[in-house]
Amino acid sequence: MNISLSITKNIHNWLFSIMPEGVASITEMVLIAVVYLAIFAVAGLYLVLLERRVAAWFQLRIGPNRVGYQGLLQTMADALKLVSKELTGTIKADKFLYNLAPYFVIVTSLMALALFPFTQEFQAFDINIGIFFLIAISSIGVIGILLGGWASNNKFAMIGAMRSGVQTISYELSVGLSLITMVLISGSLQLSEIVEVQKNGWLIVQGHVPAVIAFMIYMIAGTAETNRAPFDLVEAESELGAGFHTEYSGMKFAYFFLAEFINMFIIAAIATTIFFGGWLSPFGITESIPILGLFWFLGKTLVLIFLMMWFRWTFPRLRVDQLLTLEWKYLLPLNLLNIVLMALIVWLNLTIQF
Amino acid sequence: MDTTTIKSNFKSEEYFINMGPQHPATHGVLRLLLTIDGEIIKKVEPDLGYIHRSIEKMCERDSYQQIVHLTDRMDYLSSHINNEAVCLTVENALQLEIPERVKVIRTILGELTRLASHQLWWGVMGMDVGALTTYFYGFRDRELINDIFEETCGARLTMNYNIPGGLMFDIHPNFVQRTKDFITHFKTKLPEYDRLLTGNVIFQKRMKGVGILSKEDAISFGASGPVGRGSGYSCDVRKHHPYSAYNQVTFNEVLKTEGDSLARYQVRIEEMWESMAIIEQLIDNIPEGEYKVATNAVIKLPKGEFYQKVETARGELGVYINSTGTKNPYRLKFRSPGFSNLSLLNHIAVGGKIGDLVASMATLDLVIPDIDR
Amino acid sequence: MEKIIFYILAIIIIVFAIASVTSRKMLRSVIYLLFVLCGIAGIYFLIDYNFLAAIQLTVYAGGIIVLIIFSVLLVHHIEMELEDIKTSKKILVGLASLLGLGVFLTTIYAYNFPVIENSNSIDMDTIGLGLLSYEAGGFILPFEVISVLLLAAMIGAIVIAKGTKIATSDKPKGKSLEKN
Amino acid sequence: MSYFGDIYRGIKTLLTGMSVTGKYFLHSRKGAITQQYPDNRDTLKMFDRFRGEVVMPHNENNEHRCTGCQKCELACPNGSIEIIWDRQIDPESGKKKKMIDQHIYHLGMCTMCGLCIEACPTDAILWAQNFENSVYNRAYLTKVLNKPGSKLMPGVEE
Repeated sequence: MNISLSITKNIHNWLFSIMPEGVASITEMVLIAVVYLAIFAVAGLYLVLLERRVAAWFQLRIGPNRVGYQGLLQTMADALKLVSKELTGTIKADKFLYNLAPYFVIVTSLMALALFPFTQEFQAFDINIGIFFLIAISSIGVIGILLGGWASNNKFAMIGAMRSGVQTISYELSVGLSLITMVLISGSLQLSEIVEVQKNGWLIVQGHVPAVIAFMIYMIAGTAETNRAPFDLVEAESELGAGFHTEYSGMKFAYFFLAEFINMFIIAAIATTIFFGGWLSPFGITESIPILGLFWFLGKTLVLIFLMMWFRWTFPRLRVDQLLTLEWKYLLPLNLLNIVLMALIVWLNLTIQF
Repeated sequence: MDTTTIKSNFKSEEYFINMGPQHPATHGVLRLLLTIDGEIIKKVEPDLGYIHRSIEKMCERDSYQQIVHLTDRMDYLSSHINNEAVCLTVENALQLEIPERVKVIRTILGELTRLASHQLWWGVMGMDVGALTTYFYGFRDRELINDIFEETCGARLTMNYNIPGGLMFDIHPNFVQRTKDFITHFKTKLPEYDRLLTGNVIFQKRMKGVGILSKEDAISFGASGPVGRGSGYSCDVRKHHPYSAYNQVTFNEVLKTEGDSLARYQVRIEEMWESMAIIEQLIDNIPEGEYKVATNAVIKLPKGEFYQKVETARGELGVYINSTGTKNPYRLKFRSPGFSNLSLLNHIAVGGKIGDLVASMATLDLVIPDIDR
Repeated sequence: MEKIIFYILAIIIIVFAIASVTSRKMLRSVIYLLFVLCGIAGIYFLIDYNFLAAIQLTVYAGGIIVLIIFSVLLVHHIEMELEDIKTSKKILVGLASLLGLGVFLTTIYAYNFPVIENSNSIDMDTIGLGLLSYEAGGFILPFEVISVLLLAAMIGAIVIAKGTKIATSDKPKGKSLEKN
Repeated sequence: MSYFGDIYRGIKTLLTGMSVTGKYFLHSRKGAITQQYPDNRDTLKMFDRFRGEVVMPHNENNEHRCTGCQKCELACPNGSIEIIWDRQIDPESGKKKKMIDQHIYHLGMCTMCGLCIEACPTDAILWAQNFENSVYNRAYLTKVLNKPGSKLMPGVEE
């Protein structure tokens, strides 16, 4: 196995120095799993809180501010409540698939999380086909939604699942193509290498016009991938009640809920890594302090997440046929055009590099 | 392969789905039985009666003063106008001469009610098509109107401020100033409604050409209010049969000929401007005088049938009283706008998608207690 | 270590493959099939064919399985179960499977697979150039043939979709709407 | 060309919408309309005319103004007022007079229409501005408005 575990080399070396090799690698894997699960839980819960606060500020409200200082423990309390709640289900549901569905969603988003170079050495799985692997993983996540909607034996959930299938199959194209546009500049699929390339300027600057178009398309398609408004047809609370997770309760619902927010984080993190230089600081101002890379990475990601929240709390929802019109009539042709444009720019060496 | 064999090979199956009685889009306990083919709606059957309280029957038991407060509970978003309708009917039957002051105050309060109702509708409309923020902006402005009501009438929703013969008590001294403040505030906020929602390309695409109702159908279904006017049917009772102080003010009847959801939406938005114009004309010159004329403690209507219609925020509300000369009506019937507007839902929703149904139902502005009574 | 992982994956593949064909609920067998495909992807990862593994996940797990699930959702009700197959058919299929297994095993044991050291993974550039190369060992011909096949499939899909559309617009409901 | 024009106009309207919400986001502190309800109990003041519940004010001598004329009971559309009365000998005049024993008010049935207060000829009952009317038992919603041992205020005639 050649998985490069570059997550803090010091700990790696230390572990291997005090233990036999087999034990050390297993210990390391367990440690990494725990770290990522912790990241997952904390990021998920605090993104929920952030969403609620941001929504409140957009809507002239104050938002949760009772539990803990400024409501910081609110989502923790919610999670506790959800854990203690009864897990209900419909009588004629396909119990096996019904219970399996949330794990599909949550496992895929957890797997995708492992790929990101949070900072120079903080990356669990630096695979050489990084972006491609991300696309592959994200295409599996939709199976959970399809299964959940079908297996709960509820017509509203079923309609939600069908919409989700249509939506994800269509918008995966745009996500993939807009990322491929950027791969044309970076010349690599490996995420760490893509960040390295951007030391000469972030890709959105290097690729200027087509890169900006690719970014816009990516953000639209990414929002659709995560099933968030204005593309939240899968849930569409005014049409379908709660869509595919109508029949889910307690922790199983929470898995869907958390996965939605982690997916949002992942979409923003991909955009950060590919368009905005990942953990690189602007103009290399903090290059001497590598740990600040984490700050820059999270900062950029949060800005993009805020953008997605801004979309959500401003726009009305699209109808299902308009969703497809947008993808097949507007995003896809523009995307293909954009790839040609980008190829021309890379070929003629018109990129901007510092 | 010709189309017939394809058709038989890919035969789709229709299925039923219950939208409601507990559903976010029905805004109350309305149950819609939908027959759906995929996402396409084949048939919409409204199922009523979930909050029927037999208000009309209760009216036969009550005295004429008591009837008024029951109308608060019908269309609770235009409760003031409902009260006014009953009071006008009773006053007409008694041939009471109502002071000018009462007429003007009733008109102002009626228009404020219309504004509040439309603001709430706008917020909910946005929410139905997925823009949740509009709800709070609509409510923020409505809150100011509710304050005006609460200060003058004592309640925010079910005011019961009108009584046969005038008003229960005089307006609060702050009333005029508060109303003026509200008008200046809302004049800056209403354009924001347009910028946030009306102009939005997604919203336009969702509404344009959706739920089309022709003028002929509007008339034959008995549509009234903004629903009728969105189809070009001139049906504003304030214009055609002016009551209270509507003959003293100049305002336009907003008419759109498209007949789609967007037209109904725009009618309401423009009506808000008209309502503000009406209030502005009246607020500075509320005539002095009595706030009510004395009636008997027990009102007995002369024998006969009496009918009065008014324009609520949803359309034409008619009050029919059949009196036998006693202190209770023999029969009382409300012609509520929501009921006729609901009846055309099947007509405008068939062939659309579920999202279209929700959007066009929102433009009908249904209030379920008004339909069920 | 790698051996253990291989055997775990192999067991997963075998168990779920059997479950997939024996399950009487259609969607469940699709999901078992998904697990089989994921297990195969895992084996590709194990031997460092990352690209192939990702292709396996994208095309089979993410693409084909999603499409199959989608079509199952369209036609299949939750209470439906596939009917039991006749014993004679079962025996026939078992014999065919045994025959296939025999052919595979004889081939595998007869051929002497040389063990080579390829711990370095293949570059993306090499794959990309290989796909578009028309020299010896290039893949341009199969690549193009597949694209033609996909085009044909898409045209077929459009014909089917258009056909249903014509069929629905014939109905009187649509006409009465247009009139209004 | 209208294809690109549509895209341009579409994006423009979307940005316009975002500018509205964005403006409120930046001014969210000032514009917040939420009331911090249980915290602001001390400063929260209802309007004078607010109809919270019907009360019967008593003066310091435990006297009220209700003569027991039952006009409120008649005016109430829901039967939420019941007056239990008796003819007792008035200690001042020595004549038999209608006196209330209990003025029962069913808050649970009241629709706050205000007709009883309009009907009252002696202003014996008034609106209170209390709006926290929830209780744990429905029986608590039935209230006796006159205090125990209270008497009619002298000088109040029907």
